[in-house]
Amino acid sequence: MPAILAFENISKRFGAVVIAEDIDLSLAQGEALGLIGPNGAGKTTLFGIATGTIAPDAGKVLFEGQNITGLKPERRCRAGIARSFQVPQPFDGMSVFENVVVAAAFGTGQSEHGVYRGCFELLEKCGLADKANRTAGALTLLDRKRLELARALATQPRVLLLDEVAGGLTDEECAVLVELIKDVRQSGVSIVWIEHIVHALLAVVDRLVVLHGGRLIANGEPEAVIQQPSVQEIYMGIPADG
Amino acid sequence: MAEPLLDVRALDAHYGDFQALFGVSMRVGAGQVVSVIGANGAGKSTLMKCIAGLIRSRRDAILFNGAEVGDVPAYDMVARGVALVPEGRRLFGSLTVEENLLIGGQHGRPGPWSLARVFDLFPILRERRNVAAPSLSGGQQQMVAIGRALMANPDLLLCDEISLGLAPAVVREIYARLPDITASGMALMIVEQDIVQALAAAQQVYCLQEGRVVLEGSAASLTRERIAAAYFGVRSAQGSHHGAA
Amino acid sequence: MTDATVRVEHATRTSRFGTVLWIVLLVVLASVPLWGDRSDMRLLSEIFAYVALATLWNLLAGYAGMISVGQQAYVGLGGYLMFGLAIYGGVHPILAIPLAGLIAAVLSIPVAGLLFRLRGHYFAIGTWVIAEVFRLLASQISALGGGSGTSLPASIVIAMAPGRQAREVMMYGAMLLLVAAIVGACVLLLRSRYGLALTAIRDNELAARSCGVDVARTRLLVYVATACGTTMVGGLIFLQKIRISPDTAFSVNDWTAVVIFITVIGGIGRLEGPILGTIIFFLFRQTLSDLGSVYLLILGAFSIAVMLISPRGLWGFLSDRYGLQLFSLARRVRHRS
Amino acid sequence: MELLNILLQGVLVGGLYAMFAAGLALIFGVMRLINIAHGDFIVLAAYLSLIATEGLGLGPLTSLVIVVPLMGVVGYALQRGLLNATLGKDLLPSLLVTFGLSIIIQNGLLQVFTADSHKLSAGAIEVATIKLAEGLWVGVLPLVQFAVAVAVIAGLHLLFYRTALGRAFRATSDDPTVAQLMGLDNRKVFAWAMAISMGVVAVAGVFFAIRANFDPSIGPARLLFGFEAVIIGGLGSLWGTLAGGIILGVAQAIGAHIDPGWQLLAGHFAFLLLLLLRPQGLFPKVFG
Repeated sequence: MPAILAFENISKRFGAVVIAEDIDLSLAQGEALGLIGPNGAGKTTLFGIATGTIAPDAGKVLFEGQNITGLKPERRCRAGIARSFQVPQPFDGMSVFENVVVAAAFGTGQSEHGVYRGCFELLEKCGLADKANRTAGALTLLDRKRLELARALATQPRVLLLDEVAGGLTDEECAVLVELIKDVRQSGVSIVWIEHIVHALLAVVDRLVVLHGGRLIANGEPEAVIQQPSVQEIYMGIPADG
Repeated sequence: MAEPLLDVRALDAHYGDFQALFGVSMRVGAGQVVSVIGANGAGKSTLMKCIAGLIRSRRDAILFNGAEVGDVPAYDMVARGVALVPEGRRLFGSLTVEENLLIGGQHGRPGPWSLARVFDLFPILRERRNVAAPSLSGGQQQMVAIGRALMANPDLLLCDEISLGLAPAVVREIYARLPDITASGMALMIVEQDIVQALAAAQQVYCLQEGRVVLEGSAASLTRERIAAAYFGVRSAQGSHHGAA
Repeated sequence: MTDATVRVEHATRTSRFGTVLWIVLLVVLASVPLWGDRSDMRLLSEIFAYVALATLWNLLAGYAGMISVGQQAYVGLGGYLMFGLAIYGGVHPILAIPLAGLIAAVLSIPVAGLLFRLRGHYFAIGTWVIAEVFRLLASQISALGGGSGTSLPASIVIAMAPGRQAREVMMYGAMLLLVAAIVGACVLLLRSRYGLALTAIRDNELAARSCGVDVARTRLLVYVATACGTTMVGGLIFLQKIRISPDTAFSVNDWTAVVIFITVIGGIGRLEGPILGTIIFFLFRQTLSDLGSVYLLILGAFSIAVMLISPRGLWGFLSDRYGLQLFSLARRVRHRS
Repeated sequence: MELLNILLQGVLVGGLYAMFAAGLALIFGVMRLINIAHGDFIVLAAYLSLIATEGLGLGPLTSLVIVVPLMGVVGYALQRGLLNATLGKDLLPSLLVTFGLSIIIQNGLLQVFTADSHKLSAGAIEVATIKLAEGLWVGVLPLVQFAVAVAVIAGLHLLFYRTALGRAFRATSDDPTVAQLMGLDNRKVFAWAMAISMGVVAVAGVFFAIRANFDPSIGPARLLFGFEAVIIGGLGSLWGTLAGGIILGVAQAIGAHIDPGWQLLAGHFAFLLLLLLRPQGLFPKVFG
């Protein structure tokens, strides 16, 4: 069974600054992968390359074995790749409910009326049901992050790319989020999750990957990766022998 | 301690409806080196932007050289003696290395730092002075960003995440130069994820976590465990940090 | 969770009132030929024309984010196609209108192919270049009077309908039908999934793409539909004038400047904006009519002020403050747990 | 030989179009704004020169001494007073405000100067010609005007790459936030950019007024020529706009030669053709 999503020798640089250097990474069907690394390490750029909003300098992106490197973002969404943005990108002038309906209708190709009920249930799961008719532009940052998640889920993805959805949450809110993501996994969706709140990540992912200076410097079982000296040094600066 | 060069008093900061800083207070003496550490999203960069004037705050929330500067805009702070090396370097892409340095000093103040002196500090830049900024390596770009701020001859140099995206060896090379900068009596505030460099360089350390100062003390007095606990927001003995957040 | 518990309402309290208002208005307007005289019908036709042009421009700029300063290209195209079809094609003028709209729709596709290579400000000025090209080409067509223009032959005018009153009523009815159709089509479009896609693209194109919206195809659809509608209105305008010339057909002031000011003052990005804006414009023009063209200067200054003070225009201000909606376009979800 | 003469005329008028374009390219390069009223300001400068020549008895070329600084002040005040408020993510405000300005200037000039056209006379220079070769003559005035155009573009290029103000323009264009950290107040930098752009507009307006008849309604046509020269030359490249202006001028000259009615059309077709073949213009972006 080919990996559901795979990066093959992906390279990308902005000017002389290397964002990705010959990266090979693949996500198995149903797997949940955590992606960590210090700021500016190229994590969000990888999501841009996966969803087609950023073109790589070299290398290929494969979805279920097919090369989608040239595919437009809207085609990739319909194919089953969904993404939440690190900096929320709501449709400001539209209501929360309408935001999710757009993703559901155009992400799955169903008729608008066909997706109404599913969208409302999704808002309930994401804790936004009481704000369904409120314009998205007026939401608090946390609610906008929830809307990002709800919109990504509304496209009924096969692969869900989460970009720092847990930042700024209280412990209770974080626990609710973790449960929600576990549910999503149960329904067979494969996940890649960029996150700085490490304890939330560890509660969900099967594998942890560390990206630094455009290179994968660790890739394996989460607890082992966290203890790895090179990760400690890069991630927190505590010297390897420390 | 004599009148501090920089005195931050119960500073709050908001991004639209999201509050990033909750009553932050800290001081930097003239010629002193202070480090601010904390996990990503703790509010370190927001603090720097408030001090540099990119984010306006309460007039009396920030005092510099005894004057209330909380609501002074960024373009006036340079003349008062505050220069910021922004996170991610952000050099001017259509300017050469030399032009980036010159524009740093354009509205700065008279003082020891000139083009020649910056080139002495970072000799590699003298060779690459006429090269367009984007074609430099990450480390070299960081040197230009620091040189650009020095050209304004500030009393307080704010350094935001110097180690960002740089290999450890390059980070060590840059930090090795800081003593040459502070030798001229310039105060330094370093914001860093890289704790080792931050501690080694500083006399005073503050640790931010979710917008609050959770740890403060001289670099020597702080043990690795207390820093790691504050750094990771792991529930230390004082119970949950989140209170009313 | 059964189906019944989740219901989406398009209508709101005020929009139900709005629907009644529009129906009553249509009935009254349809009855005008019975009691109104020729000048009433001519004035109302001009109002309908501007409501239609402003609604179409608003769809393009306010909803799809494509700011054109060249829609006069299609107004002029409508006029010239109608004259051409009527004089040389032997087509009844009224039938020539929808035919002209169709031809313009087809023609607008290659034009869009060129214009979509430009973005933002550049797209705007690009549309102006297209309008200039149409105007210059029209002045080269000697068969339609070249640079000085031409008039619709009396024989064709008379053949339209028996008697002057019948012709006036026919043209009035056609314009009323056209404006009702255009506004109605906009309501249906905005209530459809394309309406959602349009507003999503306007608010955040990157996010719309990531949600699966085919931005290029949606923009093309709106551009072609707007071109078709604008052409038909242009055809009817010049049928009533029975005289056309390149400068009047492709006039920036008459068919773009006024239309933009109407939409901005009324309220861009809302269906009610152009209607309110047109009413304000005609009140403005009647009261300042003795000042000659200075009213255009005042109108320009007034729309700049509105743009800077309340970019969402008069209707935007009113509806934000009082939640007014005269068209049931909302998607309010009702849920009984 | 006749073809050579046509090409030469096209090249020379191209200089004027390049001056129309240089002001546009400068503003777009620095602050991503297009002034829809750009052409109308050219016409305004022409009328100011008319006042200076008729009112003060100055020659058109000497009137530049008054019109250029005056238009510079107009530009600075326009940006600080009005256009700075329209800058931001959404391009609708700046587009609509400048569109409104265009209508206001046209109708304002109409009220003051009526609709009849005027033309400045530069005296003997207008008819003086130089014989380049057998049967090939060139007017002194067009030659002077082309030289001035090249000088203006060279001057702008020097300003941009050799002066502190030029550095400030490029830096603010690259990263307006960090530019503030350098002590640059965006509002002032943008106002200076508009002042210089209006200075160039003044030179273009005066030379245009000497060359051809003008009336309040011909502003938009100048905007379109300038815009086309910018696009043909490539966004934000100053020397590119000179090349763009020349190509446009030559295309129009050839069109006019085939049939007088086809002069403007040929220019527009050249623009549309180039847009089709090379959407990013001939010369890659040089600055900003």
